Amino acid sequence: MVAFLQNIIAGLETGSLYALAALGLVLIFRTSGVINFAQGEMAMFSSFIALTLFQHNMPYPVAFIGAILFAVALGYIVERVFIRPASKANLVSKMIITLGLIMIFSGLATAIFGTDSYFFRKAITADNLNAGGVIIQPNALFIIAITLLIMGILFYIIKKTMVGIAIRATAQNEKTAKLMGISVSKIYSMSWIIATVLGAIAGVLIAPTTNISTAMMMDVHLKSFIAAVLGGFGSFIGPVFGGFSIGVFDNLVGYYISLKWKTVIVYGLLILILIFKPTGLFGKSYRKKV
Amino acid sequence: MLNLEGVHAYYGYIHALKGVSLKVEEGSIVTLLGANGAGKTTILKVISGVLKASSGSVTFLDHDISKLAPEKVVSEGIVQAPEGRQIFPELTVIENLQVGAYTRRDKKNIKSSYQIVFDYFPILKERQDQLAGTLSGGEQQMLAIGRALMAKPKVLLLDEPSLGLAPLIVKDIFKIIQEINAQGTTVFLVEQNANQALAISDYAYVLETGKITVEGKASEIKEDPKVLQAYLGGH
Amino acid sequence: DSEDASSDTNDAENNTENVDNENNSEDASENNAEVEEDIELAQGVTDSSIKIGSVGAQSGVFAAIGTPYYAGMDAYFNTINDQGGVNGRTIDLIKIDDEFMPDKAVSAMEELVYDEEVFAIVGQLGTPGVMATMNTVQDEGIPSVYFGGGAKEFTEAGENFFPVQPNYYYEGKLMSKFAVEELDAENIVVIYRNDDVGIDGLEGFKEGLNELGTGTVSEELAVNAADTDFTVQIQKAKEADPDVVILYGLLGETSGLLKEIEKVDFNVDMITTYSNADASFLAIASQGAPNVIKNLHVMGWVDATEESIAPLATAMEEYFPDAPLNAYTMAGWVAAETFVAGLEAAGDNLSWDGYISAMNDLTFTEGLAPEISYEDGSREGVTHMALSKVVQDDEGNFMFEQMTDFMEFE
Amino acid sequence: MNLLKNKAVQYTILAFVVALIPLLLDINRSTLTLWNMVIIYAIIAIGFNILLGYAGQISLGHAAFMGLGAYIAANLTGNLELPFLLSLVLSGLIPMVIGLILGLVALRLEGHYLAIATLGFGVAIQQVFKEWTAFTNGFSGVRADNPVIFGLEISEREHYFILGMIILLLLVLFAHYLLKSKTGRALLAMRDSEHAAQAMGVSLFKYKLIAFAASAFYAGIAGGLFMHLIRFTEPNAWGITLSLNLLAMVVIGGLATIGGSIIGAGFIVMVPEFIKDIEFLASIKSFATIFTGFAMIFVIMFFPHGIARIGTQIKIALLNRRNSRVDKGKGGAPNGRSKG
Amino acid sequence: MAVLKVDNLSISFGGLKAIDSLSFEVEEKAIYGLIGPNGAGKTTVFNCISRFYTPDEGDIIFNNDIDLQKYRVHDVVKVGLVRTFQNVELFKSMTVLENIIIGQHSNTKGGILAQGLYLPKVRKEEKRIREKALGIMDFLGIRGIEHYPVAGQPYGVMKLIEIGRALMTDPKLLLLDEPAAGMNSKETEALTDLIRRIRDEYDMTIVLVEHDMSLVMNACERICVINFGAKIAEGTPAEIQDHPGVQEAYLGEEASADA
Ligand SMILES: Nc1ncnc2c1ncn2[C@@H]1O[C@H](COP(=O)(O)OP(=O)(O)OP(=O)(O)O)[C@@H](O)[C@H]1O
Ligand SMILES: Nc1ncnc2c1ncn2[C@@H]1O[C@H](COP(=O)(O)OP(=O)(O)OP(=O)(O)O)[C@@H](O)[C@H]1O
Ligand SMILES: CC(C)C[C@H](N)C(=O)O
Ligand SMILES: [Mg+2]
Ligand SMILES: [Mg+2]
Repeated sequence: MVAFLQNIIAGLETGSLYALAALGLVLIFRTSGVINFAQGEMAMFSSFIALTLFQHNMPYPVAFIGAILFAVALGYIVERVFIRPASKANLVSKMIITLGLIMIFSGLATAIFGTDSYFFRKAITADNLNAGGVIIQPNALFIIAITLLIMGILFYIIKKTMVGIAIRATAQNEKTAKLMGISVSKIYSMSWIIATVLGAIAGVLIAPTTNISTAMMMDVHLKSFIAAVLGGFGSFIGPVFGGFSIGVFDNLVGYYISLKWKTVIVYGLLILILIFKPTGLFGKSYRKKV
Repeated sequence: MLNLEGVHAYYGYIHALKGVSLKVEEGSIVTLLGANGAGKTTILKVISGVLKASSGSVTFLDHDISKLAPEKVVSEGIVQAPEGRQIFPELTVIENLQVGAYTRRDKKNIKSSYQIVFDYFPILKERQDQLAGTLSGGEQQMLAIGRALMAKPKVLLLDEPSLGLAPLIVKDIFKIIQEINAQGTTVFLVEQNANQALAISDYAYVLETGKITVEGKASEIKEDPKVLQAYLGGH
Repeated sequence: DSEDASSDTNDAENNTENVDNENNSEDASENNAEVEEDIELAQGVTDSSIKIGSVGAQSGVFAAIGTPYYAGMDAYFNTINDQGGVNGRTIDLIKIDDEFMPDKAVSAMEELVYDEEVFAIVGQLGTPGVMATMNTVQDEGIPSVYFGGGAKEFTEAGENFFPVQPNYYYEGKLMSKFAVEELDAENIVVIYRNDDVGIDGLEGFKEGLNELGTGTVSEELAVNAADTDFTVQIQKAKEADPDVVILYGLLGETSGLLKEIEKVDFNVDMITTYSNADASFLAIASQGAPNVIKNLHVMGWVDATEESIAPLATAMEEYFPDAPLNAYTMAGWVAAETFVAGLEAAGDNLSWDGYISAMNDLTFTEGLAPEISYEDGSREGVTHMALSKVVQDDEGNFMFEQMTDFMEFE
Repeated sequence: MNLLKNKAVQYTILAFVVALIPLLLDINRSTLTLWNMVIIYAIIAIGFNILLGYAGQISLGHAAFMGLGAYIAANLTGNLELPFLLSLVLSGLIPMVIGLILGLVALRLEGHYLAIATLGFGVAIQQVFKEWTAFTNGFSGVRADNPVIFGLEISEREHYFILGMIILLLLVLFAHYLLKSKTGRALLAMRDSEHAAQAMGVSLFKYKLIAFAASAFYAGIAGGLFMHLIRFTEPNAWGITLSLNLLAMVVIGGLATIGGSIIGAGFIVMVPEFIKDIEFLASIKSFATIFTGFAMIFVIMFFPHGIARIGTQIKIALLNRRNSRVDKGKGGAPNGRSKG
Repeated sequence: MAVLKVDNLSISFGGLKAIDSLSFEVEEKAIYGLIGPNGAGKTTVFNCISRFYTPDEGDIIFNNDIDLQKYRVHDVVKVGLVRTFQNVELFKSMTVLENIIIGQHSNTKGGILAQGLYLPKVRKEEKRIREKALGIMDFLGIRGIEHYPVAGQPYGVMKLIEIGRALMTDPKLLLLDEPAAGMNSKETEALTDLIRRIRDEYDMTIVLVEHDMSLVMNACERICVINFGAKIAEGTPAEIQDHPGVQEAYLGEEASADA
């Protein structure tokens, strides 16, 4: 029972990392229909900024905020320099741009920060809690809370605010959104900035788990895609739920079935779920009007 | 108030507008007639800044708007209900209307604007939480018009507003246009339904393959034999 | 499997002769006929230089290994060249980046062997690349010294292959000996990286226990390179209540596992592979697991004392002052050192056969690595390893402290 | 009709000319290996283009089919000692059957959900390659011999290149004709409007399956050729990186053009090699990666419809220029319309 | 003889009953009008007949004995039933000719292999369908644009292309959803004429949904009026124009064909 609970708790913690990473992904997707394959690399870059500040004896919060400020600039630059000039290209082509960005960022990171891995501290270093043998790290609770908080904020913005509706309108029909007076380019800039900031937050919070290196986000990033799809790109609750599910599921399958076949089983299950819920667990499907 | 002067426009290398000049006076209703493919929609696109004129000028209240981005044109107060409805299919009816009011500064009065739109099109009220993409064709058309009204524009550009509407509603539409106009909105109207459009208009233009060929007071145009023959059917 | 390999090797020898003859005539026409000697020089060798090549990842994720590794190799060759080379021949190393892709490795190898016409391949990095180019190297019979990898297959590849780094299978065997003899283990849990590295290590470990006739592996727990959550492995390991846990993985998962062990306060002796016998590993792992790291033992094959490492440190200071000095740098250094030891043994007899037979007689003990011997056709590479333990000095710095001599499995 | 205007004849002549180059000129073996890889990637890219460019269905798991083809080829010629050509065909056909299964999944999914589901499929299959050692020999990998066709062993790269060229040509022609007739039209129709396509009698079920099956077949053949060229494979080669590269090839070359697939394959294989050879960049660490990234983005920005369509793009741009000049004079612009 | 029999058809979306126990019959070779206010359910009826929607209740019988419920969407054309869409649904990346040729999809012979190898029989088929398509374009009066992309064609032309594509399927029954939308009265007159000619020359039955009363009243022989998914009247144009319920719900008091 203790092992079971320990697996669940740890799964939730890991899952919240996937979820955090997924939220930025989903935001960009919901604004522009683009899957940003470079989301992870951008987060990695921001994490290195936090690390560099930290190594220069800045306190943790300063390092964290530094990374966020950097992300604001990075998100803005990426959108302006790489995405916007290709506005005529179709969605798949834009995805290829983000593939190119992966190469640029991982190459630049190697050139600037080198190839080593670095330890990075947790946000909360308080002693572990022990609940009847189940060990809970305060940091894990913090991450889960942050994830839920960000999810809530995004949910609120998208659902309830004018900006949110403008974002959704832009996603569905850019031209008409402009005709409604929406400054589409601002919306894009903004969503790239926010998404990059979310990536930075994810990166800094993930770093204690993965260490900081040019490769730190690769696997988390992959799982974050899966989380987004499992939960459904159509909402912000979906990806978070998807992230939690994958985190927990990975552990349970590993513990009770097989560590070696875990990947096959989890991905197989993903595909199976999609077959029955083609727009994800939280995706609403409706009868398309013809 | 709105002025086009020698406007040329291209799609790729298709020359769609070949020196169009026209005027829309403040407070008037102006109708633009023309056969399929004449370039009516193109004119609206140029006014809204969706398509840039390759030469010629577009001025609004005496300043040049031909270089403005579409969203800037909207904030100038020129709003259109575009051809093909172009509603946001995965927003609900109410959210579509909300987007219409995006540029409004008087946020407090938006609620009453919903009411006005719902009064014009009661069916939209019934459907307010339905995804717009699942509305019937006519319902979408009403939504597109309603959405434009939400912006409370100075100039309203309507591209074939009666398209796909049932006869009863078509009549309403022209009444609505008159009402809006009476409340101070200038209307520039593209219509196939020439009779009814001319009936409520002050002035009219006829466009043929990218050129204005006839213009005049609506009442006169109505009697113009050329127009009669080409656009008004067997009257 | 091994039969195949040996018949391949025979073919390779035949080929070698052909190639040699061709190249010699070319060389003869190209070079000054001034020094007319009866030794037939192989391709890539002139009177003043020896051209050699290496294929390995220098970009992408694996640049983390490739960059310091090649720095170490260059540092050694630069040192040798600045001292006038080997028998008056300077060494010219051509490195080609294969991006860790087998197909690019093949084309890179062909470029080295056929276009650049290098004398030997030194320190090819990346197991998939080595495996993919093995055919070419076998067919041509070109000497290939040192592999940045420890696949067991390298030891059976053929006469012209000279592995140095211990292979993971052998390390696993030796690890079992240390576990049983030094740590009195009976009940052992092995957590292994689920790829060529970990699986070879696990198999070797089990074989070792088998040959020793003692100790049991009560759990074999796979870790995927992609994992970031190690709860399952550590929960299961804990349940087995072992005497020793083997962590057969690389930096990422091993430091992750240690963090998890620290989290659940699991107090048990651990051994990890030589891949982690490095200060950079320790720096990361100790911060994540400051308490349990003291239970960690590590295998080591490089005899890295302050004294033995001095030449490398000097060279790095001289040629790559900004680069780190870590286990990969040492590996690159050893690769160069071993190749040069062969060159020196071959003297002026720099045909491929000459080099290979010189290597075959070689037992090399002077370098940074412990004894390496290819005598009697042995291709095991390094077989002497030592066990170290993590300790903390007075200032609280973590370091490895060697606790056994370098020994072999036997 | 002028025979030279026939696309098929053009392709054939081009293929023969290119196939002869290595025989006439003295080209390095290593360069020829890369050229052979271009052919192999071109084959999988053509198949992938049928799927993405024509049918509008995305997949991020196609590396798995190529890997499958490679393992099948190795096992058939190695363990079962089947003749090379037969095993090559089978290394296309068996993935094709698996492709049908993936197609069934695709029937339910759209856009990004499909993308990620196929990505998951790819990762899962790669994991199977790792664990199913009886078939793949796990991480130790499998080897293959030089192909033998009617008793002739193909060991020289020049000859392999000719072999590859012939197979590429056959597959190009097959794709060309298939896409030019009923199937091609049905696929494009399905891509443009699923509703209208259905109303016209196009079965989405059938054509999505056809697209997946065809692309998996091409991928499998590419895998088989890869296996006998490189003569070694192991699971790591068949992961996401390759699948994403494949996507890049097809988009950079040009969606829904066969020639584009070949150009795209050439781009992805050769550009990093060219960049590595630029001396003055070599001082920048990881420069090849960085500049390949820039090159990809550059192409998309300036040629959003792919390199293969540069010609059309320039033509239109020139016409535009001419017309806007005309309209500065009097309004006598030609009423020309675009074609193609 | 009724070529189409809709019997007790019902369908709901969520809480909304879009079609409510609707029944009507269409005689062979008729031009039959289906009219009603916006949102009355006309397009939905077409969607049910053409199998895009599966009704909650009711039967749709085609040609006396074909139960359409048993067919899948893409099989419907094979029995001779085809539709156009209210919002033109053309294949944007294809040329006008290719768009029309698609209509022959189900009748084009040749398997995958035959196509890939471009066997003579495929070549012959390609030639046949091409000529057939050109013939239809001639009939519709849109020859000359066959190699242009459909995108950018004027709306009215697109509507004709869609009709051409439908004709290409050799239908027995053609469902037209608002064919005159976006046309001026002159163009509508021409369309009225065209619809009659289609019926006569291609020998088929036509059901049309339209809000332009001049077209409906001039072209249709019988008209069914629905409101809130239920039938409120059926009859000849004259009967419908005078029907008080129809006037109130749809036409407005001074019913007119003058629009
Ligand atoms: N996106 C486009 N690409 C190419 N050509 C276009 C495009 N849009 C319109 N055209 C062409 O420009 C000309 C004018 O079109 P426009 O849409 O302005 O006509 P319209 O008068 O609004 O016609 P309709 O009554 O059909 O709405 C037509 O010949 C049309 O084919
Ligand atoms: N897929 C759907 N989901 C939800 N509601 C739908 C759907 N399809 C149609 N409806 C609703 O059903 C009603 C009937 O729609 P339908 O499109 O059949 O109307 P119509 O008679 O064709 O109207 P119009 O003349 O305006 O085109 C409408 O109120 C519409 O909102
Ligand atoms: C994958 C896409 C190009 C097409 C897909 N059917 C969609 O409509 O979203
Ligand atoms: Mg128009
Ligand atoms: Mg309708």
